[in-house]
Amino acid sequence: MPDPLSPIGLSLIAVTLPLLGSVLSALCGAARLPRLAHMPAVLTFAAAGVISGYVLFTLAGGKDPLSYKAELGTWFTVGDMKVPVAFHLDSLSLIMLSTVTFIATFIAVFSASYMKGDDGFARYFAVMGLFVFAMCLLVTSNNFFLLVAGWEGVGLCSYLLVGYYYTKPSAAAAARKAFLVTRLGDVGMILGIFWLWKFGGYHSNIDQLVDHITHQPPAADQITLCCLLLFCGAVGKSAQLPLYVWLPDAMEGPTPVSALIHAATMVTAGVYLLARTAPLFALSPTAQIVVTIVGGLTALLAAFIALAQYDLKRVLAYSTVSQLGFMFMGLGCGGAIAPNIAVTAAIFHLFTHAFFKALLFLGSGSVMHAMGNVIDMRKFGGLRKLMPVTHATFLIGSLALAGFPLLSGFWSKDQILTALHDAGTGRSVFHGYYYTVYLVACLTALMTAFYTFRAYFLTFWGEERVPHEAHGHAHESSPAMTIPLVILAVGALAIGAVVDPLTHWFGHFLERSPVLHHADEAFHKTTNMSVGHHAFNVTVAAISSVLSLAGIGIAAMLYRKGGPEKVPTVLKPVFALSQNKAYVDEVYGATVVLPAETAASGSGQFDGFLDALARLISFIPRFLGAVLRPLQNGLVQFYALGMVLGLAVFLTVVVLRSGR
Amino acid sequence: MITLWHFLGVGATLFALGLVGFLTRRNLITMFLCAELMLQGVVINLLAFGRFHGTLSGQAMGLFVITVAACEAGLAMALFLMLYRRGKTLDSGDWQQVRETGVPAATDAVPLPLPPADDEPKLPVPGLRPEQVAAPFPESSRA
Amino acid sequence: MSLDINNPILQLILATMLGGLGVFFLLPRPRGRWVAGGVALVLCGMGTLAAFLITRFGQPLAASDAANIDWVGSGLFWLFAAGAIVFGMVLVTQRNPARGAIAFAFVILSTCGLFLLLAAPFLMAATIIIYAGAIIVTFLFVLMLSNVRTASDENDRSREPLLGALAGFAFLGLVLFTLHSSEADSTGPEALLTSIERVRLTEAVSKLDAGEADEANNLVNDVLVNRVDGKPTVAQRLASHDADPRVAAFLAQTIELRKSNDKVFNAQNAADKSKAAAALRPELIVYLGNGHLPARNVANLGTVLYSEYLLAVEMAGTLLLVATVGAVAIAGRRNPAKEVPA
Amino acid sequence: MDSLYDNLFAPGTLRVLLMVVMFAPLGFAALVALTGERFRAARRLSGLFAALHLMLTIFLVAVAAMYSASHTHASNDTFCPIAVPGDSGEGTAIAGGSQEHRTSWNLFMVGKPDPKVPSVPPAVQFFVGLDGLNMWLILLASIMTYVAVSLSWHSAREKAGGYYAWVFVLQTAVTGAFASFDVILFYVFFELTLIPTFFLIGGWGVGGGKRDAARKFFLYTLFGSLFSLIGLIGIVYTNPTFSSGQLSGEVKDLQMPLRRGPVSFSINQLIFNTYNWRQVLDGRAALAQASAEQRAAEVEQKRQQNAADLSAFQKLADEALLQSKTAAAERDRHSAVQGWLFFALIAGFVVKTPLVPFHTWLPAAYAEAPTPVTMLLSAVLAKLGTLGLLRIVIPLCPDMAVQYGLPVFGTLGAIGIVYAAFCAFNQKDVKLMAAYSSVSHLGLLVLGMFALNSEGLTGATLHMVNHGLSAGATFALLAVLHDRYGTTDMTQLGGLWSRHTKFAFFLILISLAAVGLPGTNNFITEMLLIGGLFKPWAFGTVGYWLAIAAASGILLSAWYTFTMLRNVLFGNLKIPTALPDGAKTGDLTGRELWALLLPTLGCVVLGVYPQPVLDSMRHDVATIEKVVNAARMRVNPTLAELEKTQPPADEPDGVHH
Repeated sequence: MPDPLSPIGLSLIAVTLPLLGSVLSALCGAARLPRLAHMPAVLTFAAAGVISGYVLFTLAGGKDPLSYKAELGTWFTVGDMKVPVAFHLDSLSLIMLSTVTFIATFIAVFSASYMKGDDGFARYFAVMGLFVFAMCLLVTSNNFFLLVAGWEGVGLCSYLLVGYYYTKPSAAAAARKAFLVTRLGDVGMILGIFWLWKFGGYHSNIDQLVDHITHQPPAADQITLCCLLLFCGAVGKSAQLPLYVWLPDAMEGPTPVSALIHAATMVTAGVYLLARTAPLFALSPTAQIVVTIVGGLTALLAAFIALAQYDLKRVLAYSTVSQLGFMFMGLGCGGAIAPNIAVTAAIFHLFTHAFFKALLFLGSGSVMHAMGNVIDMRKFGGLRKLMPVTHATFLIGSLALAGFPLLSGFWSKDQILTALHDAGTGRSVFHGYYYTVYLVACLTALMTAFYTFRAYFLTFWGEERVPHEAHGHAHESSPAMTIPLVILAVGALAIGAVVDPLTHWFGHFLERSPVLHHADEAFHKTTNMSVGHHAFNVTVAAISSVLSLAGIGIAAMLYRKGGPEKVPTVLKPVFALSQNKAYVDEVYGATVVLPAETAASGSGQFDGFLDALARLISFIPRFLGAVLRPLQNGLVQFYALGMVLGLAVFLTVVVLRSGR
Repeated sequence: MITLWHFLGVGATLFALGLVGFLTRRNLITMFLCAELMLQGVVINLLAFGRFHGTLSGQAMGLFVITVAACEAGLAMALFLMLYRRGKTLDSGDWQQVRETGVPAATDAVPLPLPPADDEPKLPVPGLRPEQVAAPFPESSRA
Repeated sequence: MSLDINNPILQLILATMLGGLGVFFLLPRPRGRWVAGGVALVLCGMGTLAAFLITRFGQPLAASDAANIDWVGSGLFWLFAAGAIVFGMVLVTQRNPARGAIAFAFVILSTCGLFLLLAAPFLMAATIIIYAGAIIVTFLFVLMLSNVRTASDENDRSREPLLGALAGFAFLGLVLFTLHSSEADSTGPEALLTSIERVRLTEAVSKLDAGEADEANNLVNDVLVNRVDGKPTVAQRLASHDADPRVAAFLAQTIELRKSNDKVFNAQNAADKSKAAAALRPELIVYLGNGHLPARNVANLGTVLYSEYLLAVEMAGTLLLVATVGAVAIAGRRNPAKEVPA
Repeated sequence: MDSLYDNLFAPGTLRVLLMVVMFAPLGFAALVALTGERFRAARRLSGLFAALHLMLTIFLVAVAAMYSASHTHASNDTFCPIAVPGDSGEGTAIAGGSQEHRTSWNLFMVGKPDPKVPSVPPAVQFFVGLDGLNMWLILLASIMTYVAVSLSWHSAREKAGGYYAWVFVLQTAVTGAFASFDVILFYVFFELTLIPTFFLIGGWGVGGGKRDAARKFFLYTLFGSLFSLIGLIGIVYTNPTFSSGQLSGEVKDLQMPLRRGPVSFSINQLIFNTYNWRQVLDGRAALAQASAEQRAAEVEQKRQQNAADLSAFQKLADEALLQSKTAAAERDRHSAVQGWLFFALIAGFVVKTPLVPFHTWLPAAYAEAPTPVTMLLSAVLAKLGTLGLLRIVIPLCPDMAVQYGLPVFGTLGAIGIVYAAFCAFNQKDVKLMAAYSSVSHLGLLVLGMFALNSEGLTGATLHMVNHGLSAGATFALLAVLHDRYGTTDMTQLGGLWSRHTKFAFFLILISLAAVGLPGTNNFITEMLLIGGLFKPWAFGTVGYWLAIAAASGILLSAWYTFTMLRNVLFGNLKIPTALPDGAKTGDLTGRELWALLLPTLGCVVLGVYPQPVLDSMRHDVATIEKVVNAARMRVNPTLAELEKTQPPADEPDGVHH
């Protein structure tokens, strides 16, 4: 048991608090006090946020490796499978922990107002508390199985919150889809964990396992297999290319949920996982390039789909997918430049993205709240006068997302682009691929700026239109909702600049994690390349700025007057393709869902066949009975005849045998 | 020299004849008589063994066999009477209701021969005037 | 197996096949009954059966014994046996049950003759009385019930005639074959004793029955110990053949008999002597392989019945009573077919 | 701890308690049967009885588990049942009495006792006890009977006394089979379960084909278990004993005289004999072969020296070779016989479990049985098959289990996981879906079990309990549903969340347990079972595909379960137009809540803190593992050597993808 006042002890308190909040919220609901259910959640999140922030600030500034570990006993132990309840605290988990609790606090405050009067108010906050707990568990656990527990826990909460409006069939379908698609990835991840467990000397603690593997590395194809399987889990959870389809649908949940789970925290779990296992990935450049390519393709496709969506939340959802793609692109660079640069870039983007994407979602929630739960951009417009605070904060968020120079999104995206550029021009065997991905990333950055501002202009500019569902009560949201917006907007505006380009605090802090240290060592050993440091690349920054401004400019040019939008005839097919989500859902329906369901009904029929086979055996006695039945014809003489014939046969046998 | 084996042979033959009769004949009374025939074969065997072993046990057994046969005869006659009352027949083949469901009843394919045509005219007793004409075929009305 | 007409197996097969076929042809059926052929076949079969019995069991022991052959007994046996079988055949194949019943009466008479030959006069009488009574009753019933003059199912049809005849005669063949083979296993006394020895020993049994133990003792001693008429004793005569297990067994039996005889001879008092003599008698009979019933047959039968078989006699009586009551109860019931509509 | 036990309980208390737990239900059955048609009286009485029984069982199992977790046994020669009635020893510890762990209660003797083998008479014995493998199953049976009795509302409307009486009879039969340590006793209880089940399905079933289903269930499982009986008899008759063989200690003397025939019916003794007999056979064969090789070398040496008396040496060599061949033949004959017995033995158990493709009795029986009885079938009765595999098949035919277990039955299990999951998705009736889901889970259980290492075996042992709890709770919820709507058909039901909040809570929670979400019990055991498949030696035989199939179950179970949840709970309310007479309305009643709380709590507690339960199983799993490890060394000596000499991480025959 660690000292409760040590950093790890405090962190564990911060991890547990949301669980307490969840239980209390549930009890509020059970005790028929649902209106108070938000209090435990908000208070515990805030307390957890304060504690983790306190720990972060007390630990910041040093130079030593930052790593605290604690074991709280045994979960289960059988033979070689020893699963302790092990936690660790290093810069990576501390940053994640702080981000999660900080963002969650404001989203909980926002939700308390947004969800007021809903039937499932207590359920909402109970599940939310559970979610924050599971997320904290995920980022602090030092054991793969415990990590899986958090991982599946956030998946469960996502399921419950996406299906929050359980009477809505679309919500039910989206919830199931989200759970199943992410679980498909989880299968791969679990297999990967087991293979690692096998190759890693039967350690299930992450640090021991990583130590073991980096010191006695298995064959390259084996480690590549393990890494790719782990990446499967990340692909599912972080909505990357084959498995991203659940995330846009998950927008069926309440908007704050989308902000918290499907933008700021849960979907970044995959990025965290890859960062956490960076030393393993460092052993396999092949896995790294796969990560980068998948990220690049995802970013491009999602950005393309986001171009023509009318649903404001969907635009943001696809942009989330796209930004997650950016993070993976950055992570994958670890195979060509130093992992610490790659991971720092990705985590930095994760960090800033959490702020501005949560802000954007909350802003869209605010809009939705005002518009009577309508989110179709064709039905409203010109809201900048009606909702000034929302407009201002949304604008800041959009600028950050678009990578407008000097805002936080600019800095983090720039780090990723720099990493990609360096990788593409470096000595890696895959540098050609990296360079291609770099170009793709630039294109995506342009598209990002465009679709973000398309949404912004369609919503807030042009003539003022309000849907009739709003019943004429369209107005700016209450302070409980706008204050979080403002705070997050400040974060989106400045935090990127404050933590890294100005102070280099973020990079230095993250470097203190032993994970990155190990990863660099492994990278050095594997590729025989020296470990570099992040350096600000002016060219890349300039290109990035130009692209961002160009995107914003094009959007302003086309949509400054607000909707309805006019599409040039030449671009109509492209527009339709984008609007129909590139028909990915349809393709999946035909290639995955339909075959699976056909297989199910085929199995059902085959089961009938098996049953018939089993029944076939029961026909043997029936057949015998049918053959022998005519013998029972009711004639006594016939029976006597049979008796005598039998006796004759019997006697013959006896006589002949005794005669010998 | 007549030995035990001769008697045994005769007994066996009688038994076999009775068996054949019991298996093939359908008149219950005939069947019963055939059964008695089998018993006679057995009794001969018993007596012969007793005789050739110099004991009287064989005769005692024979006596018991005869007793049982008497009981049997009494009961069988009573039963036959009952059956005859029910079905107006002594055919053992008529009692085949105790068969498996679904098994068709055994029927006789070959028709019975017709009674020989009684076409010779029956002349009245000469010298007497016939009182009235009798109904033709009095049996047929019974059947 | 050669086709020797004297081969008993061949005779046996022929007898059963001919008899079976004959009965098959004779069995009543609506059409296709072949009386003449059937009768001929049955007669042939009977002849073959007799030939089998004679060749297998009825051969004279030795040429020197020809004088001792019981011509009268043999003749009567063949007569009664033939009668029983012929009338039995008639019973089985006769269409008219009344005639069958009469044939059965003749079967009874014939078997009663056989009973006499088997020294069972009481049983003969009892059989005639009981069966004749029963037959008369049966006959009455037959007359009463089945005076069907036209063709009828029960009289003019047979159930499975071929299979039935086959089964019955296969059974007969098997039994005869068993007799054939089991007789071969115990040829001892018939073949191994001379007729003079046999006569002496038979006399000894008579003496024992008459209570003359000493006489019997001497007779046995004559055969087993002393040379009778200057001839070798049984043991001496057979000593050279004792490799044959049957002969060896017979010799062992001889020695046992001598021991029993010596016991009688050496008995100290009358009580011991009669006890030993009582033990000697069954041994003698077994040794001869041929029973000899006590003279006062019927009286002894009564003694046996009321001593050894008393319980059985009582039970038989009870059975008769129960059967009578049962028969009355069954026959006295009204016709249920009239009460229950079909 | 010892002194605590000693002070609290006189020696033998637990033995009496075990007998009470086993046979009290029979008494309950008699009393409940007296109530006849009076539904309320029967219901109250049996509820009371079941609750009483549950309390007793919890007490018994808690003490027994603490005992077996805290006591380390000197050797792993056999299972170590405690609380054995008729245990003659007067030891210190309360539960075991003596360390002998055997009974003296003979049911009937077979043959004459051998004076050379003291205290192991050739007798069928009433040998019952608690060990790590069965104590939790006995508790499970008690819990599930309580739940079944509490939830039999609609099912027991008619002839209530008879219904509850049969349920209690079933409990005795199942508990007896779980507790048995004598093969014949086990078999008798095993078959005894068929009778109450037959009457419960045939008499109180819910469908039109209930009689047909009852007959099919009866005949199918009986058909399988008759093979098992043959196998058991064969095992008993081919099992030799050692003239000085005690229940513990090594058998060293290779020339030890042996006595064949029915020497014991005790599973413990049979395992011990099988294990040591095989060692002796191998030892003899090895000795004889060594001697033959030595002789042959001598001959070769003499030949090179052109010795005069070569032929004498040649003769000696020939004799040694002959001896060696005889010894090898004896060993091979033993293997061959064991092979046949293995397949005969396993037949009944795989049908009972059931393993695809021997599962076709299951959908009909599960669908037609009253839902509480389906619950018992799935939660408790299916465990008879798997327990039989663990307790009898694997330890008594270890060589065959190593050779054919994973390639044949593991593969069938893997096929079952995927196939039954697809079948489950195809079902319209939730009950049938749950039935196929059971098949899928048990496929995983069998697959993991045949990995035959401590992870797999422990996982299998615990998964029996876990699956019992989660599947039992699923069917319990369906019974609740059936009481309200008279159907469990998904096409007729929907959106029930808006109407039954508590029901929805429980259904979601149990579904999560069923799909093995972390924090629920099934997660632990699924991880153990899959982990077992990743231990190196298992890979030498069949490859990774089984593990992949096992892992795919994680997705597939979620697929059909969440589809079911979407259909039943989500969306707009949809209920059948015609409700059955006397149907309940509204959310869960207090009685139902209590009944559901037990298994649900079990699911969560076992998911969060399973270690005490795992500890209580450690010794008995180690017993099986020891037997199996010896067999593994025999079957594949090179692999065994590799595992011994090299660290597992550098195991050379790794993945080649």
